Amino acid sequence: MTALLEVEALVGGYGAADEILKGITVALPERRMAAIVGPNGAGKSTLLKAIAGMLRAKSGQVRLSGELLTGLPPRGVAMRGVAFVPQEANIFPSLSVRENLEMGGYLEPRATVTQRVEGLFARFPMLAEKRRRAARTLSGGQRQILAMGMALMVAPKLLLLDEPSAGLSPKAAESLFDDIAAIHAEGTAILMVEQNALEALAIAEDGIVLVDGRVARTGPAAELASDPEVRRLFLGG
Amino acid sequence: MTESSPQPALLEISDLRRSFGGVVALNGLALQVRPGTVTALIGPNGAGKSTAFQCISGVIRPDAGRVIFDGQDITGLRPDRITGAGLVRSFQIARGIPRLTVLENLLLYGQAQPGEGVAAAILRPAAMRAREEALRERARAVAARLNLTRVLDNQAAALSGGQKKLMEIGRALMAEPRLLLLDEPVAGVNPSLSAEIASHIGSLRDEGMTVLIVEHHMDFVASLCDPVIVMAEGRFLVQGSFEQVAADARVQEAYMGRRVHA
Amino acid sequence: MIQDWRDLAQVLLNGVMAGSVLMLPAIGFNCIFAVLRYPNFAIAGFATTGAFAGWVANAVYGWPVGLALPLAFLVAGLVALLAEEAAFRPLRPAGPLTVAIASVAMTLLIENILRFSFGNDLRGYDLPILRDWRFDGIRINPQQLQNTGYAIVAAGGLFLLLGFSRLGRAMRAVADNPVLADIKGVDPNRIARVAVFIGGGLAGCGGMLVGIDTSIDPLTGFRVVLSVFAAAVVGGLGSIPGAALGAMVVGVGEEMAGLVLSPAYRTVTAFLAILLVLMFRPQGILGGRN
Amino acid sequence: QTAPVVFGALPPLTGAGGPYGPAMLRAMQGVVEAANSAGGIKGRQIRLAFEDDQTNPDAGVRGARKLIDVDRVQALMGTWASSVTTAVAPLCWENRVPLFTVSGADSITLLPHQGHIFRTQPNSRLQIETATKWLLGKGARRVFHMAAQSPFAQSSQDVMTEVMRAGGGAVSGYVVYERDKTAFRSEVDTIMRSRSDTVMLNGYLPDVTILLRELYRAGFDGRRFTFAYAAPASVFGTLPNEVTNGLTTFQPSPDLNSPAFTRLKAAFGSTEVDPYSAQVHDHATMAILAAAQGGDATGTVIRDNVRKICQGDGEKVDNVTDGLRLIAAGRAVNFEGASGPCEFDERGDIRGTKFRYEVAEGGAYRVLELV
Amino acid sequence: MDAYLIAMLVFAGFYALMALGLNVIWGLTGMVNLGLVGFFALGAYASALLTTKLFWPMPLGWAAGAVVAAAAGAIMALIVARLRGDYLAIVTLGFAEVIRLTASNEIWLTNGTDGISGIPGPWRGDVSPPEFNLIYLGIVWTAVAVVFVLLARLSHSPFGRVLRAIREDEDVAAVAGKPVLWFKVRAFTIGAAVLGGAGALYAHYNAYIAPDGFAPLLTIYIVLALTAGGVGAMRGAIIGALFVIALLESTRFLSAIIPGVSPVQKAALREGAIALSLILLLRFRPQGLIPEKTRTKATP
Ligand SMILES: Nc1ncnc2c1ncn2[C@@H]1O[C@H](COP(=O)(O)OP(=O)(O)OP(=O)(O)O)[C@@H](O)[C@H]1O
Ligand SMILES: Nc1ncnc2c1ncn2[C@@H]1O[C@H](COP(=O)(O)OP(=O)(O)OP(=O)(O)O)[C@@H](O)[C@H]1O
Ligand SMILES: [Mg+2]
Ligand SMILES: [Mg+2]
Repeated sequence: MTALLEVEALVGGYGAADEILKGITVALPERRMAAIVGPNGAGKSTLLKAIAGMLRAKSGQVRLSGELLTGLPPRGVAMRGVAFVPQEANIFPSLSVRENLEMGGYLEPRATVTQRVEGLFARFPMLAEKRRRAARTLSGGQRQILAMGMALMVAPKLLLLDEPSAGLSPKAAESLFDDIAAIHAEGTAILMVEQNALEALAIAEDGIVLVDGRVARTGPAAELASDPEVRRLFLGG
Repeated sequence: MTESSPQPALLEISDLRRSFGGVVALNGLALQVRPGTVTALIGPNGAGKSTAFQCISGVIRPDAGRVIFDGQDITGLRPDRITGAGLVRSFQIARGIPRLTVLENLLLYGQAQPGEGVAAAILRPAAMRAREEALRERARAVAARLNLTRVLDNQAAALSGGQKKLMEIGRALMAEPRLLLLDEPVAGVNPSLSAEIASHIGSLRDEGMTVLIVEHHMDFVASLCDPVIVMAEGRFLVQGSFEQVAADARVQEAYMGRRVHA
Repeated sequence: MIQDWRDLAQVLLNGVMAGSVLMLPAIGFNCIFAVLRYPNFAIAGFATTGAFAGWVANAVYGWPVGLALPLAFLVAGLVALLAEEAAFRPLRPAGPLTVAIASVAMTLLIENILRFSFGNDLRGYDLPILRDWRFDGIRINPQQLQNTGYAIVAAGGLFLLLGFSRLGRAMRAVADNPVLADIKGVDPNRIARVAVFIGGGLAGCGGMLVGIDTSIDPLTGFRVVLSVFAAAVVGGLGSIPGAALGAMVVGVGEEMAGLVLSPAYRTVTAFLAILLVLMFRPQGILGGRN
Repeated sequence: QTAPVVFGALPPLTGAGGPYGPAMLRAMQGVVEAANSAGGIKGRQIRLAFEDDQTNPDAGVRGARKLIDVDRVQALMGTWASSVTTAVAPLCWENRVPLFTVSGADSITLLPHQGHIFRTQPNSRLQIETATKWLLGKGARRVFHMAAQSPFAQSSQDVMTEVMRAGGGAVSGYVVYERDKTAFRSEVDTIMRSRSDTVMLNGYLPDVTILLRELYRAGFDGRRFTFAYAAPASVFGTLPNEVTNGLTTFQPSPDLNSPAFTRLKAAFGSTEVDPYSAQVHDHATMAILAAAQGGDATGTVIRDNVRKICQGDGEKVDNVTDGLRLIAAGRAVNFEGASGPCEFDERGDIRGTKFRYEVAEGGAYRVLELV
Repeated sequence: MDAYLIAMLVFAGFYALMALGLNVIWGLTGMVNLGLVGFFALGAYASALLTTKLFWPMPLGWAAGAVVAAAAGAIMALIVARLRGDYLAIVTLGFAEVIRLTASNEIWLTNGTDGISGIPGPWRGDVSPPEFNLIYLGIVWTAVAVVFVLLARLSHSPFGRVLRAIREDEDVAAVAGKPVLWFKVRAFTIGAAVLGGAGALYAHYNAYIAPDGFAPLLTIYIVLALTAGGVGAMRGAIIGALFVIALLESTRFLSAIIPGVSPVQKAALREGAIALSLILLLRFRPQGLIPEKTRTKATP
């Protein structure tokens, strides 16, 4: 089993604070799903941003199927089959819902885009209902769904999700996790950050615990979810 | 809402309406928050919860309806007046003041600072300095509770998503309100920390503060909130203890997932 | 002053003519604003650049206006691109106001480069000046009418481009959230360059039309920049049809000066009109967000 | 004495006066070069230091400060905008530096300048009065006054009304417009409605160019009259002949048939002399001759000697070379310059000026008459 | 040379005052004010008219200049409170043009484009011109120092904190319990008062004011000064003003030594060099020479 994504001794951060990630090594095999959990400010989002090309790494490497991603701009990473849903600012507020989805498929051929948009409208009736509305008028949870929808406009090799369920109603969150599981089942590798940790570990195969810019634990998701130490410290009980 | 409570409501909303160019966000919402409770307001995404907060806190005007706070009609008042009256809300999508530090963001919400007058700002009387010191003291305590001590001197723009949410709660606490409105305070907050926050809010209630919380985390709601008000499509749906509403078929259908009522 | 309805109609018509001259630079301004979210006052410099480029082609090399106009577009667009890449792009992270200030300095720089090369003398295009047409006592100048036509065509074209094409969508996406656009596969810098090129080019065409209507010198753009900015703001920053409409409001507002106050208070009347509009619509007539 | 004498020029090289300043500076430099090749002032070479006033009083004052305090100029010349002149005037008299100006505002020579100001531009009252009378003489009865916002718009209007009424005519309309605009259609409509036989364009080159074009488009068939500085020969490069044909201009002028005038025209070469350049040519010449006459190139000496070389019974000269030669020979001179006879009254205003009227025909000016 | 340097320092003082005034309105509160020259002009005219026509003593005239501008600032703030960013820019720009055109056209009051000359200066005429310059240098820079200290205190106070919060997000400031409009009005008034006071001082130094002197170019210079110095930092305003004057003046000497170009080209080179330096400065120090820093530290 060759790793799809390999992160090696990655060090990076923002401007002067350039060591938020203090040497992270993670590997994600093809078609696998891993959940990253950890306290607020641990560097989970920073890690995803670094993989997605939004941050310049100070040292270390990121590879996708052996190809070096480090140094590529976000669009370069996207073109190689990585889709990313950021935690914040993950929609285009003044574009309509439909245009947001179309932007999600910017790199796809026109026909595919039309087809997938219709597919998403069928899957998320709320989006269909609001297709002409500016995305800025969506409620918090609706935005989250739209952001997810945009990522589904492409058929990525690797999907990076930063707290996809934040702000969703239990019912919506549940169906979102179902969706994620389904996407995964179709063969997409997923790296997901979640504070809804138990749910996330329930559908993921691997778990990664990130604390203060370092990988504190890795292992099969089920094992981590049942580890009392991990539960106490990071999973709230 | 059938059982008439002996205490008068601290917050009473009646027939609140607001639409945005054809989208009806609030469609005659009515609800009451009794003093000394931690009341939850839950409902599907897009039910109008945040819009209700916007209207209550004066950030936007309702098209119709009344908001009575502590016997006083505050409908359509300016936000600062409403805050002054003792009602403070937090924002769902954390709106830091990016170029102020976390500490300054917290201090900003301090009330009754004489140093906000021009003369006092220049002359710096003892009253101002004392108040500032007191506010700092409080800010440090709040930050400590919310795990923000380490980032107090960071600009708000340089916070993680969860830290911004925490700061959002912290700011509202700084205002020492009588009624605190929290819009999804623990979305994106680490479960261990949100349990701590829940217990903190519980102790605030015990000290006499009233809290109205919008939240989608059912564990959090179940452990902390009573009563729970459910709204849907801009309207009041049902109210009761968590167990009561969770058992309601309409609520299950519209809101809860399998896991919650399983 | 006003004797009958014809005089009023004439003033309105004059306003439309004056407005149409402001239209292209205002659209150019809003085109850049729509994507990059900063007010680019260097539009004045680009307009002057276009005016001079067109003049050189027309008066020195004898090109007809139909050929000189595209050249004005090209040269001004390239200058705008150069200014963006060399000066403004590195400043964008520092915030829109910093870029706006730099763009004022850029206008001064361009003005003086032109002054260095061409001197201060007024120059006129090599064009016959046509007499007005008269309809029932109302006069219209065919040349100005033609300029209005050019402006409306450009405005319409750009509106369609931005509203309905993939490029237009990408432009608005970059305006909203350049980082996210990048994540979705758009090169924000390329989009920015396209916007700046189109915006600068339109300003250049506008400058050339001003030149055809009047005459040119290094201050040509500077003279109209206030009105152009006003038009863009009144119409709604970032809105292409807004810029066209705003240009009309400002044009008519200025021509109305004679009726309301005195021609000496032209600018004042225009600003009163602007204030009035903004009192009722703080985000401009067609501006979406604030 | 070997250190050069320094004179200062403060013309507008940028800003609204930009179309005029460069030619003005060239005219002054020409004079200085000629004087230097004629041996300078008592053997001292002359240096012309200049600063751009940016057509802005604030920048003008800073420029004047530099010229006076750093270059230590002994005379300042070539200020154009009235606001700049008024702003730098106090600096000049406080530092005893005479100031030669082309600014038109009547108030300038009313300042307490203790003889330091010399203005070659006839004051606006005189100019308008003369011009209006001339127009009356040519049969004008309804004259429209189209004035750029300037220090003399209102006083011009008062004078015109008075003179027209006395002559049996009327000012048929008066519009003050903003100068730095690019369209004046509604203003021109007002002119058209007024059924005037003449329009007086009391503005500057950029705006008058636009007005002429607009008047042509509107089909105005009356007389178009303006100051020569508002439509110098360079308009022919900007506007087609069919637009300019018939435009009448006027300006202060020396005697036409005097050899001096013809020589001056030749000296300026192919470039037509605009009125401001003619005036600053005279500024430089007067400053140099006055210094030579007084035997010392200080501000006070220059101030005190200007009138000596300009009026009286001396030998007529029209250029600096001849003037220096005659003064060196101990002869009295009476300088008559390119802009006119250059005689100043006690306030520093020019007097006894004649005016030259010209009409545009086929891309050139033809002299109509000199009065 | 000394006299010249002193005069330029006096000018720098005016610019510094203006930049300080602008900094309260724009730097701290985030209200774009491209009409600052209008407030400057109001102060100048008020003081000039009161001292020349009604013979008020000069210090009263200065105070009146500040008060008149402050009043205009307060009214302005009330009118434009709803407008943001660039929309505010155009209205304030328009305000300055209105002031300039009114001064040009209302001849009965302002003497029109002729301007007002013979404005008295402290001990002018009693002392030699160089002494007068020195006296004024003292007055202006004392004013700068006083205003600086006051504004710096203001900016590092809870009041300043609220202003900065309003700059970033009005809604949040309002929810924090701050009456946003009232803060904006006060900030605008204070800034306008400083601008007006600067105008009054300027009028009595120059002895002459005219509408031409209050053209947008001056606004551009001051905005550039503030940006160059660092928006938000009071020290930045002063450093920026000195920088701009130094730039304006030093380019004279540089352009003079370039051979082989005509005077217009020299003038063009000079203005071009000024513009270019500012662009380069911003390019390499986008936050200005003195970036805004926070003084409220959790750990002192
Ligand atoms: N400014 C606006 N313009 C148009 N529609 C709006 C606007 N704000 C909210 N809405 C709409 O009103 C409805 C209620 O939105 P609101 O934000 O109150 O929902 P919510 O209950 O807070 O949902 P969530 O749990 O997802 O945050 C939604 O359908 C939303 O799209
Ligand atoms: N733009 C930034 N500049 C500087 N520091 C930042 C910036 N963004 C985040 N940080 C800091 O980096 C650290 C890690 O942030 P990150 O967003 O990766 O956390 P996280 O693990 O995603 O947390 P959360 O669960 O709260 O979203 C935090 O301490 C945060 O304060
Ligand atoms: Mg995160
Ligand atoms: Mg919400």
